[in-house]
Amino acid sequence: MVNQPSLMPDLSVEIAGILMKNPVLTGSGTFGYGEEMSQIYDLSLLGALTVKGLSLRPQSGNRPPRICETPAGMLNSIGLQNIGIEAFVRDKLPFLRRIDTRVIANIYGHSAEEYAEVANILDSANGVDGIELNISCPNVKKGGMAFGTDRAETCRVVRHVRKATRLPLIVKLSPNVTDITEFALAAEDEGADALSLINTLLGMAIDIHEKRPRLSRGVGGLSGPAIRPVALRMVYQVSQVTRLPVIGMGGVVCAEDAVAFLLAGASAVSVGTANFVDPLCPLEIVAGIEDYMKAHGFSRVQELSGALDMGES
Amino acid sequence: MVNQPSLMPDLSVEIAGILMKNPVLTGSGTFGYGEEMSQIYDLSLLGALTVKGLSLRPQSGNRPPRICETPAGMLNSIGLQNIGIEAFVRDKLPFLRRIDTRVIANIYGHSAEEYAEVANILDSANGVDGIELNISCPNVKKGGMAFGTDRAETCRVVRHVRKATRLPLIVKLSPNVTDITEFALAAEDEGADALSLINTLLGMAIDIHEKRPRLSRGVGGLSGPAIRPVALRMVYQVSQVTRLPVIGMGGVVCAEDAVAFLLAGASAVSVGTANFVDPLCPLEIVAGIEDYMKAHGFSRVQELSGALDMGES
Amino acid sequence: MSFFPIRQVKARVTGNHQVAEATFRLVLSAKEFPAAAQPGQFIMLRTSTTEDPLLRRAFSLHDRKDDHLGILYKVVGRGTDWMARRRPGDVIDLIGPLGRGFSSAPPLRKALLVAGGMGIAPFRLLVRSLQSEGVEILLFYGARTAGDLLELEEMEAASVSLLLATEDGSRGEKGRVTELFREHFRKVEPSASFKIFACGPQAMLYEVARIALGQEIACDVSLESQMACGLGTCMGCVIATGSGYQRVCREGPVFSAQSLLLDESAVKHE
Amino acid sequence: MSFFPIRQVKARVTGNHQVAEATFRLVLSAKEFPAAAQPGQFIMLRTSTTEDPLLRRAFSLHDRKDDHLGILYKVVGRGTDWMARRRPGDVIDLIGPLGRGFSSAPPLRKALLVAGGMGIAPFRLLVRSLQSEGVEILLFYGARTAGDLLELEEMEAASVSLLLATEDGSRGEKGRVTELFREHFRKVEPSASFKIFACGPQAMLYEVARIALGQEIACDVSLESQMACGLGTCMGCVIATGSGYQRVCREGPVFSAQSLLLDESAVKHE
Ligand SMILES: Cc1cc2nc3c(=O)[nH]c(=O)nc-3n(C[C@H](O)[C@H](O)[C@H](O)COP(=O)(O)OP(=O)(O)OC[C@H]3O[C@@H](n4cnc5c(N)ncnc54)[C@H](O)[C@@H]3O)c2cc1C
Ligand SMILES: Cc1cc2nc3c(=O)[nH]c(=O)nc-3n(C[C@H](O)[C@H](O)[C@H](O)COP(=O)(O)OP(=O)(O)OC[C@H]3O[C@@H](n4cnc5c(N)ncnc54)[C@H](O)[C@@H]3O)c2cc1C
Ligand SMILES: Cc1cc2nc3c(=O)[nH]c(=O)nc-3n(C[C@H](O)[C@H](O)[C@H](O)COP(=O)(O)O)c2cc1C
Ligand SMILES: Cc1cc2nc3c(=O)[nH]c(=O)nc-3n(C[C@H](O)[C@H](O)[C@H](O)COP(=O)(O)O)c2cc1C
Ligand code: FES
Ligand code: FES
Repeated sequence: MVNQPSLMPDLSVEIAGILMKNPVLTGSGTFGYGEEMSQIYDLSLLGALTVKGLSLRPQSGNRPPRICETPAGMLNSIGLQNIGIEAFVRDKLPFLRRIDTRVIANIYGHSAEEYAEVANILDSANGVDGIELNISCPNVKKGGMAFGTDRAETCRVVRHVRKATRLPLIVKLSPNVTDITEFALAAEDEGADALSLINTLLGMAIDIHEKRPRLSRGVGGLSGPAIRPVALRMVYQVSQVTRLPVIGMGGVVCAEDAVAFLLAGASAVSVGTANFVDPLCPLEIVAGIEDYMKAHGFSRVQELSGALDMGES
Repeated sequence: MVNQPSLMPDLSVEIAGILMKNPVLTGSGTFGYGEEMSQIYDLSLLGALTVKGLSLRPQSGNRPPRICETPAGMLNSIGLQNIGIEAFVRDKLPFLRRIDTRVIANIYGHSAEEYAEVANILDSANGVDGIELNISCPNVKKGGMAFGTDRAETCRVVRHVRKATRLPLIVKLSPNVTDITEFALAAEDEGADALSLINTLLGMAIDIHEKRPRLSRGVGGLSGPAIRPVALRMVYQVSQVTRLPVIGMGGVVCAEDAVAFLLAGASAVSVGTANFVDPLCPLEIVAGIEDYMKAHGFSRVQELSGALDMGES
Repeated sequence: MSFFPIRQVKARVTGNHQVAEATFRLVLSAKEFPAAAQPGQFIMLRTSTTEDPLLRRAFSLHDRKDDHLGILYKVVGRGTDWMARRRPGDVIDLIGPLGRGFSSAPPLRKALLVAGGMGIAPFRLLVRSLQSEGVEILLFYGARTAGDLLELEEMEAASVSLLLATEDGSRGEKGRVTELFREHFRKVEPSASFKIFACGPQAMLYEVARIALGQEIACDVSLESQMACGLGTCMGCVIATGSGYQRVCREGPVFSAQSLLLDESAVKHE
Repeated sequence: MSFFPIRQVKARVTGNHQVAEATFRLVLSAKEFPAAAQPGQFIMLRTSTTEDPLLRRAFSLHDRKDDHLGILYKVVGRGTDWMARRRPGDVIDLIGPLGRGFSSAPPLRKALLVAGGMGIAPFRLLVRSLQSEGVEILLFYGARTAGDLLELEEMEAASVSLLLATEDGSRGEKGRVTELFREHFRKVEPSASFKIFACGPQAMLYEVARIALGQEIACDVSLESQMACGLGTCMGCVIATGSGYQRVCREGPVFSAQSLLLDESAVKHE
């Protein structure tokens, strides 16, 4: 492919060996198992879709209320309610196989060994293009964020999973840490193929009339436009220190946001909360990135990644 | 005072030995040196006001642009532009002395020794009721946040300042850490009289047309309603582990927010970014807290602090 | 469970009239909205053009006629306040129809509708559908005060028998509609060709469900829940059922009384 | 530096008319707004009733008559879009008057006004004030295209001499207003009783300031900057001056050419 501005910019990206037709993914937990959204648009228009976090056994999740709106964002404490890896492979994967897009399975375990077991099952399940390791969920009591906020635990989980699967391995980082670059480097050292960030920020909301937290679990994960500045900063920081491709997420609602993440160093972006606000927004983002590339003379979307001018200081 | 619901609730609080007529303060860096705001309303209606961060020598701050709007919030990288402690004592304090409210001096240094020196100057300057130690500013290259995201450094700074002043000492914590309770306990151990939290979250915004960060320094501090859920969570967490009074801040824009922080465990709240949106909002918050207390049968504002029902889980 | 096509539609406001205190009837022209929408289904409405409020709001389908659809709503916060300020010609973005509506499989002879407050909203469509099937309809309807009782003329015009209750006694029986409803079975013998349809606050619905189970009458209740997506993807809106937490937006909002876990601890406190 | 009383006012919209492409003139009734407002001062307008957008927006005082004040504005984003949708009767929250306006101390015989684009906004009040002092006024005014040249009739009616430039040559000289302005001094001898007043994009203002310094004519430029508070408390809006970073909202928005640091590195890139 010639590296000069063309009329039809090339939006395809390869991340962790997964070739995607465009750099727009959907975020785990905001897109169900894909099926639900297929009633609204043609999923093959996406670069990839990420399914809801899967665990070894079905999980019932937290007691409601599980969500509440916050300024330009929302809190959730779903607690990873999911049908379990076996039911996923049996009941959901057949549908996903028929769609011409990439499927990323977000997984979660109560121990490094359990993570590895889930990964191992997916390794032999035809139809999954990559694994996203959720070590950053703030909504489960044991594990979850605990793995992603402790460097040694992060290393242990990634190491175990790396041994259990040959699938491309994406590690999803927690923003609830002092220095996210440490965790990025830890995942890289242990053999991750890509990083995705950020998961939700730990937050809380209170119903002052009931004098009770708005979520039954007290705390939950903050997502949406509100967290975009934090996400963008972390994507920038991580991109500076790692050679791994980064999937940027956190408050992406339009093409302008997506381009900002790419400029900051991401190779692709993931749309989460915005799917609730405007289901068609991933498609508008794809179109908007293309328009931006045309207007600014980019021929390949990779050229955007890290094309940020940081000025003098 | 009898502890039964009265028609006129008692809004006064004592924090770190500072008696305030109500639990509503203004946040450092959002209220200048007080003077500017006195053209808009009578500052004696505030529980206390906190002045812009002061350093030993005048500081010119960062190159503009220094601020930009973000979803339900803003980023700033002022870089602690200030007139220096001597000019403050000489030119600003005389005005503040004439106002019947409490004055808290927010201070900042490039080293533990410099912090101590500033504190020591204030110790003998009549008119300052308390010192707020800013170890959490994300907008200066050396020091600032570095002190507040490293436990040992936090201890060192607090220890030095504690020795240098007999004024009530409030330590302002950074939210950009994995576990804020560690820092709360560190400050408590070293002799802090109160804690205030949160300072801004480190964030970034990008101008995609210029392919440049919107702030000249690249990153800045995120404030405003967007960060309220994170702030509320941290105030709750810190209140659970410390016996020190907590001044809660981060996205407080109305009485409902203020009450939420009090219920989460704060003894008072500080209004920051909201001063820009609606200068009169601290006064509305005072009135709104009073209304809430009447409606819910609280006679003293301290009763609100931590009156949260966390339910079963 | 049958799924109908879901559409995202830019609908045009054709009417937005106040019908009671803080209560409005919004009429939208939405050609592309699927005609197959069922009573009890709902839509997710974008109640701003900015990020405040951010999330969509859920509303029962109140009416559906030709190219128009209607919503009966109460102003309770920022989203509904925005709605109340829409004028004819304005555009509102909505997604629907969503969820599973009321099911009225024959042989159904008599329908007992129970509504609390705004719970009356989905009953206009339900009444129309039941009547086309020749079902006899009784409506038990409770509200805080007389002014909050909506749709009374419409229901009378549709020869629905009304049994009213208000908490302040300003109209009908003084007290709660559930008491009125419970009272009814002192006089009337339940039958297998009866069915109960209820919509209102959760505590009321669970009470109705318990009565229904006691009388062994089939019963559908339409629940509310905090929703983010309305599409079944976020798992935010679940309710405790015999087969685990189920999505109000997908498996519901209408659930059969039998399927729900009715013990007190499952009831959302309000 | 003299400070005038600052008021937070709920003003009522009495007019909001489009005057050019994406450009409107807003007229507000604001009795409590201080009459003492000076040309070049500005107000901070709340451009929503929600948290999106959150911060206030700055606008020059364009007009001030009896109980009314006027704003001339261009729709460039969310805040100004909200403004364009206001109708007579709507209420807008504003704070002002703010900052330091133009200073026209006598003996001033001739005023050279230089405006770029929307930079014309504060000149209506300035012209009125200069004329009351009997000062002769020349206006150098540049814009992208003829349609963007605003207030021409008003200026002519006030017998201001106009020298126009457009980038596309559709009206007046083809090129930038700064070229036109520089050209002027090839013909006219500067004098100590002249003063320059300029408002427009920063690069233009700095160019005008350099010309003024070269010709040794007193010169006031009115700057813009990203603002959060407008009150001098946040230190967000500063500009580089000979005495350090100064607040555009407090020491400005009008600065004397001499006080600014005019080297290229101090100029905001746009
Ligand atoms: C399936 C379904 C159907 C509904 N049908 C109708 C209807 O036909 N007519 C009608 O008036 N209302 C209906 N509602 C409720 C309606 O969604 C809420 O009143 C609305 O979301 C409030 O938005 P707001 O921004 O005005 O209030 P907010 O400012 O968001 O909140 C104000 C108050 O309403 C509560 N609230 C917010 N969202 C919801 C919600 N989704 N469900 C319940 N309470 C909520 C809040 O806790 C708060 O106490 C329905 C809800 C659901 C889930
Ligand atoms: C002292 C002062 C006086 C002004 N007087 C006028 C006036 O009389 N008429 C007028 O039309 N405009 C005036 N402006 C500019 C006006 O404030 C901005 O156009 C407005 O804030 C844009 O808001 P928005 O929400 O529509 O745009 P946004 O969505 O916030 O931004 C759209 C674009 O405008 C830029 N922008 C945003 N805020 C500002 C700002 N404060 N200054 C400069 N650029 C900005 C953004 O970078 C972006 O490129 C003045 C600005 C200042 C500081
Ligand atoms: C309702 C909800 C459920 C989520 N569930 C998961 C999950 O199962 N696994 C995971 O890794 N992230 C999960 N996330 C996090 C998102 O994938 C994403 O990282 C985060 O929301 C930030 O992106 P956003 O601001 O675009 O939503 C969830 C987010 C939301 C809002
Ligand atoms: C423009 C600006 C300047 C600030 N300057 C300081 C400062 O000098 N010292 C400090 O401790 N905090 C400073 N802060 C942080 C605030 O005091 C407050 O902790 C933070 O903004 C969160 O509160 P808010 O969301 O209500 O603004 C600044 C915040 C802003 C927005
Ligand atoms: S609202 Fe998202 S699953 Fe029901
Ligand atoms: S805008 Fe805040 S100091 Fe000028």
